[in-house]
Amino acid sequence: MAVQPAMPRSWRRETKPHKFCPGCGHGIALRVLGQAIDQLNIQDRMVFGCDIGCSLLAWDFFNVDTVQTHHGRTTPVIVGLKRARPELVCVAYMGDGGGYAIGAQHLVSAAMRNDRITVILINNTQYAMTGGQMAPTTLPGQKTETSPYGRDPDMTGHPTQGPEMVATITPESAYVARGTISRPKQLHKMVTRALENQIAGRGFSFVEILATCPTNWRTNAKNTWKFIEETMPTHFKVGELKVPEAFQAAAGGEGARADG
Amino acid sequence: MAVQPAMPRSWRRETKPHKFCPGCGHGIALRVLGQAIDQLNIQDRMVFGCDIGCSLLAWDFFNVDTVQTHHGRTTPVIVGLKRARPELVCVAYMGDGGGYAIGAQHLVSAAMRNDRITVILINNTQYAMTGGQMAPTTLPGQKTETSPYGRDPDMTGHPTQGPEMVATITPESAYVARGTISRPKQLHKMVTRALENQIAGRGFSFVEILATCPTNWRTNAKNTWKFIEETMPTHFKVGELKVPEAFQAAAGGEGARADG
Amino acid sequence: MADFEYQQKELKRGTFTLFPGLCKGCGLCIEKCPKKCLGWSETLGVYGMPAIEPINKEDCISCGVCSTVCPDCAILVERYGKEEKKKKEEH
Amino acid sequence: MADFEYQQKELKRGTFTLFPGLCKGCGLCIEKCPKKCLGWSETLGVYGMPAIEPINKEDCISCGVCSTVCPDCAILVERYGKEEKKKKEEH
Amino acid sequence: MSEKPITGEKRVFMTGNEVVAWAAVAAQAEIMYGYPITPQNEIMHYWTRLAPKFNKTFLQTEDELSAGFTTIGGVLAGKKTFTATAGPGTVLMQEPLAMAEMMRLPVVVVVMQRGGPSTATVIYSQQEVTLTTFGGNGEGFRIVYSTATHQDLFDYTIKAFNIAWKYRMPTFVLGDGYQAKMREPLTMYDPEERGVELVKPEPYVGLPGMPGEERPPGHYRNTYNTEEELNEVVNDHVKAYEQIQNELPEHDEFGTENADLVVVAHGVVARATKQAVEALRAEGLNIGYFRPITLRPMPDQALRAMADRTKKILVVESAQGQLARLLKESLYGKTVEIVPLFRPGVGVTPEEVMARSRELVA
Amino acid sequence: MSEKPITGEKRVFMTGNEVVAWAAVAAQAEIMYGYPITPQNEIMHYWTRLAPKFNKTFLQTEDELSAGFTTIGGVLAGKKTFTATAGPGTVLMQEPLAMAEMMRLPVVVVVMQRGGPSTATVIYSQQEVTLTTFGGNGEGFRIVYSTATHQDLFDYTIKAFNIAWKYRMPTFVLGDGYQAKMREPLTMYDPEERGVELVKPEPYVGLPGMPGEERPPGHYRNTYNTEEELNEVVNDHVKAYEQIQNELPEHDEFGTENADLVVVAHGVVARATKQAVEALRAEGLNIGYFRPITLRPMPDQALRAMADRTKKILVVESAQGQLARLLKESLYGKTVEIVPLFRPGVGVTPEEVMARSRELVA
Amino acid sequence: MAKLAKIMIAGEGGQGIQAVAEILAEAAYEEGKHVLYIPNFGVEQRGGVSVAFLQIGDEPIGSPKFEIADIIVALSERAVGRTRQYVGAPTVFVYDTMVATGKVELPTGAAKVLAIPGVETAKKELHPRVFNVMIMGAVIEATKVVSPENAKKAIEKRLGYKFEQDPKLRELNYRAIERGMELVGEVLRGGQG
Amino acid sequence: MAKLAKIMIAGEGGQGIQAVAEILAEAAYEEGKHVLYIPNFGVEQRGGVSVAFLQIGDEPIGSPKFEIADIIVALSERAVGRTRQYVGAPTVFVYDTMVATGKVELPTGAAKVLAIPGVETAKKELHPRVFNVMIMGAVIEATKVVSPENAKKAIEKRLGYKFEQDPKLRELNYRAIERGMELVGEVLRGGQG
Ligand SMILES: Cc1ncc(C[n+]2csc(CCOP(=O)(O)OP(=O)(O)O)c2C)c(N)n1
Ligand SMILES: Cc1ncc(C[n+]2csc(CCOP(=O)(O)OP(=O)(O)O)c2C)c(N)n1
Ligand code: SF4
Ligand code: SF4
Ligand code: SF4
Ligand code: SF4
Ligand code: SF4
Ligand code: SF4
Ligand SMILES: [Mg+2]
Ligand SMILES: [Mg+2]
Repeated sequence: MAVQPAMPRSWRRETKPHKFCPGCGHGIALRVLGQAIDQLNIQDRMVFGCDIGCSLLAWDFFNVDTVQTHHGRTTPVIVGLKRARPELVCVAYMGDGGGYAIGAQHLVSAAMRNDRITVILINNTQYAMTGGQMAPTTLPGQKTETSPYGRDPDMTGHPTQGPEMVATITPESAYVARGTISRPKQLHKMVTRALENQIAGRGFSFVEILATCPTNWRTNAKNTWKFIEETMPTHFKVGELKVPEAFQAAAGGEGARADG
Repeated sequence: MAVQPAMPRSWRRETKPHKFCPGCGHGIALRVLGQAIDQLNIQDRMVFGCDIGCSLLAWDFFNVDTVQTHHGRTTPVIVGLKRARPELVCVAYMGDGGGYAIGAQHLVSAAMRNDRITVILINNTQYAMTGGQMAPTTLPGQKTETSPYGRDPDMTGHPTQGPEMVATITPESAYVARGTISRPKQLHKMVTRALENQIAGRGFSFVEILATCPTNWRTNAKNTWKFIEETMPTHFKVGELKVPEAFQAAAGGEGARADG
Repeated sequence: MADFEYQQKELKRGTFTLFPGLCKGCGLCIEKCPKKCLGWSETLGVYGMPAIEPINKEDCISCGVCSTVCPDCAILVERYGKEEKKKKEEH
Repeated sequence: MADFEYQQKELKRGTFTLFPGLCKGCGLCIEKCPKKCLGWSETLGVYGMPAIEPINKEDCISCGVCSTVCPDCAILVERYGKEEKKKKEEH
Repeated sequence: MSEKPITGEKRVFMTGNEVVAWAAVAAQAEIMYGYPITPQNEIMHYWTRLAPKFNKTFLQTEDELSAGFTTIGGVLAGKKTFTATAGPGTVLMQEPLAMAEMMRLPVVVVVMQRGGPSTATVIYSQQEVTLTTFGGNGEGFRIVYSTATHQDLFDYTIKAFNIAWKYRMPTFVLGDGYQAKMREPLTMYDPEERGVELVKPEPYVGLPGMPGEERPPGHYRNTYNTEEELNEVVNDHVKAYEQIQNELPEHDEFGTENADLVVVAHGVVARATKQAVEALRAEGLNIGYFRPITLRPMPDQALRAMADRTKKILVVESAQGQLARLLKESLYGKTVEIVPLFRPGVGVTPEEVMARSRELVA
Repeated sequence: MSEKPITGEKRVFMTGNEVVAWAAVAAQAEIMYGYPITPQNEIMHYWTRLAPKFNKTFLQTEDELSAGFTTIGGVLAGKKTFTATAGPGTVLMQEPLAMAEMMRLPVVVVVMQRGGPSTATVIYSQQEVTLTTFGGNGEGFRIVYSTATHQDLFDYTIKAFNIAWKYRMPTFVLGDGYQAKMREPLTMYDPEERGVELVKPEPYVGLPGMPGEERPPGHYRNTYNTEEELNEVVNDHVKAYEQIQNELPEHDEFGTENADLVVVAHGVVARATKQAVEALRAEGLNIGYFRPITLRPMPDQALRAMADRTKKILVVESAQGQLARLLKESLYGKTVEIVPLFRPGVGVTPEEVMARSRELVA
Repeated sequence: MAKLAKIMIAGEGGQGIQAVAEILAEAAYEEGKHVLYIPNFGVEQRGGVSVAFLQIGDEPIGSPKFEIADIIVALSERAVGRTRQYVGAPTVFVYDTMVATGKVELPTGAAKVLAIPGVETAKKELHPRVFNVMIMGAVIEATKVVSPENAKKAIEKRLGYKFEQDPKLRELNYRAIERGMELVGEVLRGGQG
Repeated sequence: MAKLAKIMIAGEGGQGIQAVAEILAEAAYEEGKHVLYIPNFGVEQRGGVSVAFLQIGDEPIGSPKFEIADIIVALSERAVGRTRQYVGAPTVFVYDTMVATGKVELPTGAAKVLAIPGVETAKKELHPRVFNVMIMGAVIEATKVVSPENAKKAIEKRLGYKFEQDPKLRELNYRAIERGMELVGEVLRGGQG
């Protein structure tokens, strides 16, 4: 075999290049997820659910059983599936619009019930697929198609602190973190833990991922990095918010090191 | 005029006795609200929105413009109204099912946007109007029609900590409290503040009220009191969770005293 | 708007008024009375169940708790003013 | 499943492989290279935009950052093993 | 659990909601996901009581959207999953059902109609006919059984599971508040003992083997990038439905041969019309009775044949013409007069039907 | 704001979504509440850009349920409030609309149809006809205008506000993805300058005076305790609709007199059919054109008259018979053959219509 | 149509109306009759009048509700108001003497209108708790749709577990049935119809 | 039907296809023509081929999409694949010489199939940035639906603010139009149709 790209085994090569735009953070997030799947060896007992929003472009992304659902409804589909077949490892993958706006009741309800699923939510500060409207995560002053003069927090609120909310409403056995595609190693640890926590039957596992959307941010590569590495973290604190004891015990002093 | 019952002026006497069951906590909650309306002198610039659930029985309760909406949808109706006419004082009155289950996306979104409305939510630990099903607030082990063997928190989660959640996602200018119909004076202060905070244009104002439902609890008067005064507070902490500075400044040392 | 019928009792420290047409017989007041002076009445309340009345009249301190916990505003407790109190005491 | 076409360069510390059929020309790698050794290539990527290539080949330290930030797995960086390193150095 | 919930034939007297719960158990349904709404609540109440005994799963979801989408999740997992709803819940349920239609998923939904529009009443109506037959966005294909008796509720709930899984289409049992809440006798049975084969559910995900290596991965979607792609899929569905369209229709009729009048009604109203027609026939009037059991597909052929041999049709419903609309579509091209007796949101009594029928044949 | 957004007649070239935003401004709409969905997004985009200039209000809500219910809130407050949606959003919008129907609230909704069922495509279809005309639970009464050109979009958006507030009923402008996204010329104008009176909105709440003392309180509900109460309310609505039913229908037709064939289509497809019919008539064929503009109520009288003088009808739609169903109801009792040309989810070209028409008159 | 008894019982929420109808329905079902029972219900859990529609006959029963009842038992003022529309030529209308006939208009045009001192009798002679069982007796006597024996069996089935603990309760219930039958018997014989 | 030009331009997301169509549409509209322009779009923001449907005529325009185009300009391999179904007897099919004709089948049955060295010319003689404006020139020459002057005016309207800052840009754009016209003129004269 000739030299081949270093794609995770669980990626479906026939559908690559994938359908995301140039520079899209979804690609990195899904590489990290793919690596975690490989590492945990769960490709053949996984279900990947993607939402409407750019996440739907991943409907044939993995060599993993995949269901592309409705806008905001991936959480309930995956909850229904997981409860029917608890032996499967079930991931609900969605955008900030799907998770924090139209699907907020599903997210908070699944979190409060401590459903044993893994929710991965892509925070790109707006509705990407529909062309860049305001999202609950849009930053104060940020211009979008529906906040053309900049988001006014007095009228439309401050950016959603999703993981913070989820951490408040879940029990101790839940795992909650916020990662960023600009720190893939740290993100890898978070995604892995979010899967392990589900596999162990412990509880609801949630990772918000700060991700790039050069298309709707209308940024070149330089400003794309600047926005995700400098601007976004001033509103969204990256790190683990809730880590079940089991991890802390197992990891020992590793926590700090893995924070690559 | 002969001796007359001490109903608030804002109550509509023609529709009394009201439609709630014997011993229903809604009656006390609405008396407290009526008194606050009288005291703040806002009867003629108020809109009272009630949900589907037993709160709908209040559709003709007050001599106040009233809109009875859909299950879980009182929040958006009142948000739409308030934004259209900010000079009105707008109350969204709902049950724990309406607020924390089917309407959860509306509640968290209005809270995050810091909409200048007052939400009053009746926590009676179940779906009363439909005959006593489990609610997000049902206590662990509590028997309802859909948890006939007692609520199993492992499968269905722990009771929603609503005010705690709202407090996490609102800015400092929001008012958040949990009262109980068994302490009407304290409740009165909370409801009054929740209205004042709106009137001052400060922020989202939220009061959860622990309330009795002898019909679906299937309790006699003694056990009704016992459940609301002894059992419920072990899961739901009564008190103010978020008080904008303006109140603290104005009230001085009063905080403790008013806690009647 | 029709007035509500009422049953009034003059007690030691004040007047106790019940509006049977509002009383649903829930019993919350009976349980909450610190002096245990309320009980079931012969009169039927609005849903055809017995209404309440002060039975241990002597013990009532006109604290108003019963009326505060009544979800239906069926009880009115009015303490005598100084005037009335005096009058009572004089008798 | 067809193999991806590739352009391979042997650099100081390892092999640098680009798969033009995967490169969308986003430029994220160019910006992130700590040694600023990547630039636009004559080859067109999958969307008809220029792909990238190592231009300051000497500077590349085969750290792999570029491949880690590529959303499309278009870059493969392989460091030489001890054997290969030695061989290289001998030349 | 191998223990059979029902053995032999069993005469019982219960509410319609209880019947549905038992029928679901008899059909070997495994999961119910649902959200409370009157008048269907007791289906959940009975199901939750039966659940531990027969190893069934239940979750009360946060709303009907979730009830529908979790149900889809259960179906994808390969479990016989169902839900039940009514009124505004039926409105919300259209979102998940549209997805099930697009993806050809076998979802069973029991609808116990209540008054509409909006919250309206918690009691009764036949006003969810349009919604249940054609509720989604776009060309959805579904199957709708309208029941009239508790025996129907039992029989057709079992059938709904079989039909749904056989044809991979959302299938509805359309009852109403009266049926839900009333008690009457019926015979329960184990369908397999009666020789009815129960279609086994197939998992869509979580099959054995490494996806992409030992088997193709299941990649299920409801979104297409171009009009043409969608058109192709929809046309496939149209074709599939056309093929089964003739196997599905069911109806009940009598006395329609050269009738002066045929009374058409569905569901619980058909009971009143049947009673009325029988009484009128006993009086010697030449009046027939026709009840569509499937409302989608409608029994077109039988209806058209009936229309050819009758002088007039009286359509009776506890709604404002929702059945009449379906009828007119089925009967397009016929000229027989269709007379309405619409009582939106309230029950219809035999007396009313008799009075109106007498006027029409007088 | 007293500044007129449009003065005089103004020829412009823009997308349909932009037209709707301008028309809403011209109709003196004050508030838009909405949730993004392709292909209606740009209505919001333009509205938010116009908002500060003309002192308009906007909120992007958390979902379509909220968009519909906040819109109801705005209407209750006495403001001309509207929303816009499509596809799965149109499904969700039925819940608030059912409430508006029950309470007779004037709500204006612009629907830009996309492919269905489910998420399907973000582009185009005519598959939301059934949903838009009859989407709620129960007997809801509403008014639906189907537009074909940008001029229509402008004219009927303005009209929708007037009709909604005049009759206190939800009123729809039914467009589609093509109309939303395409650019063509139209003439914008200030309706009042043209002598069109703009109906003033009335507040339902927050009126002057102490409620219960100086005026009765506004007590608005959508729930009733008994079947009979509901029945009375629904019957009132039925009567109200019957009364206005003859004032509302609008249609467009030509060449239907003794035609060998009449091609019926609505919305953007009517453009292709018009083009086709004109071409065929130029060839000397005796073919007519009929376009219902109101889909609810349908132009029954005109349709029935047309059916009486034509030999055949060809119904053309980018859907699988949603218009045909409405037609059959309107034409019940007629025997003229109705031939389908259904292209669910994709556009229809004049060429297709011409080819099929030629076959039918050959 | 074959013999079909259309029965309606109406009262306040607390009066146990639906239990009566359910037990009667159960008894008739056990007798092999065709039975259809449906309670009314609305959004209010307790506020409204509670009404039971019960039909018992020899053939399958059609519509669950009916226009004209054969017998109506109305146990409160509001119940009288609520049931009036179901009164027709064949109707036997029974109401409790406690109903303040001054406040509410009694139906006209019924076959018979009978007042029975149900509430009073239950309170004085038996126990308020078995008021509804007494009413059941009254319905049995007025309609003859089930035998008193089967009614007792149905009660046994429902309350047997309580009777085990307190056999006096059984007796009280049985006496209530009988007393209810007598009440109707008395007024029927001396009826004011 | 009166004279109506059905134009289709297709390319990769970054090639600026929709801007060309919009400017042409604007120019034709300003000339008083009837114009209808609609872009294709799908769920992918960047992935798919970008296609513009443009109709320009003397009478109101019917359907926004059409079956057979009068002229098709396809600027990438995928664009050739995507537009093939719109080729008919009257179609002039123009493609860029960069398209690897080995990888993709060119349409058959068109009136003419022309290759123009657009990408190359833009890169070598002008600037890659004005590639799409050059294509606009090609379309103008092939269809004659608008005059080059009006096209320039439309560009001016759209990019005027940029030209103010950098007048050279204006010239570059104008030259691009002209060069595009020439390219088509050349192949049309020497055409391989
Ligand atoms: C019910 C419904 N409403 C609206 C839409 C339109 N829609 C599709 S994607 C989307 C936004 C997606 O934003 P987000 O969830 O943040 O994902 P992203 O595209 O940013 O990754 C919307 C509103 C829809 N498909 N369904
Ligand atoms: C969309 C919809 N789903 C379900 C219902 C049925 N329903 C009516 S009230 C209610 C529960 C009310 O519970 P809660 O909000 O806690 O209020 P409570 O009656 O306890 O005061 C439900 C589920 C409905 N009316 N609409
Ligand atoms: S629009 Fe943004 S989020 Fe969507 S695929 Fe493109 S870059 Fe990614
Ligand atoms: S059911 Fe419960 S909450 Fe509802 S009115 Fe009765 S007591 Fe109150
Ligand atoms: S006033 Fe106080 S003491 Fe008197 S009856 Fe009421 S609660 Fe009891
Ligand atoms: S609390 Fe009020 S309603 Fe309840 S018994 Fe006492 S007086 Fe009657
Ligand atoms: S391997 Fe490191 S140094 Fe080399 S090109 Fe990539 S990022 Fe730059
Ligand atoms: S990050 Fe990847 S896709 Fe982007 S330019 Fe570099 S190699 Fe190409
Ligand atoms: Mg997003
Ligand atoms: Mg509740």
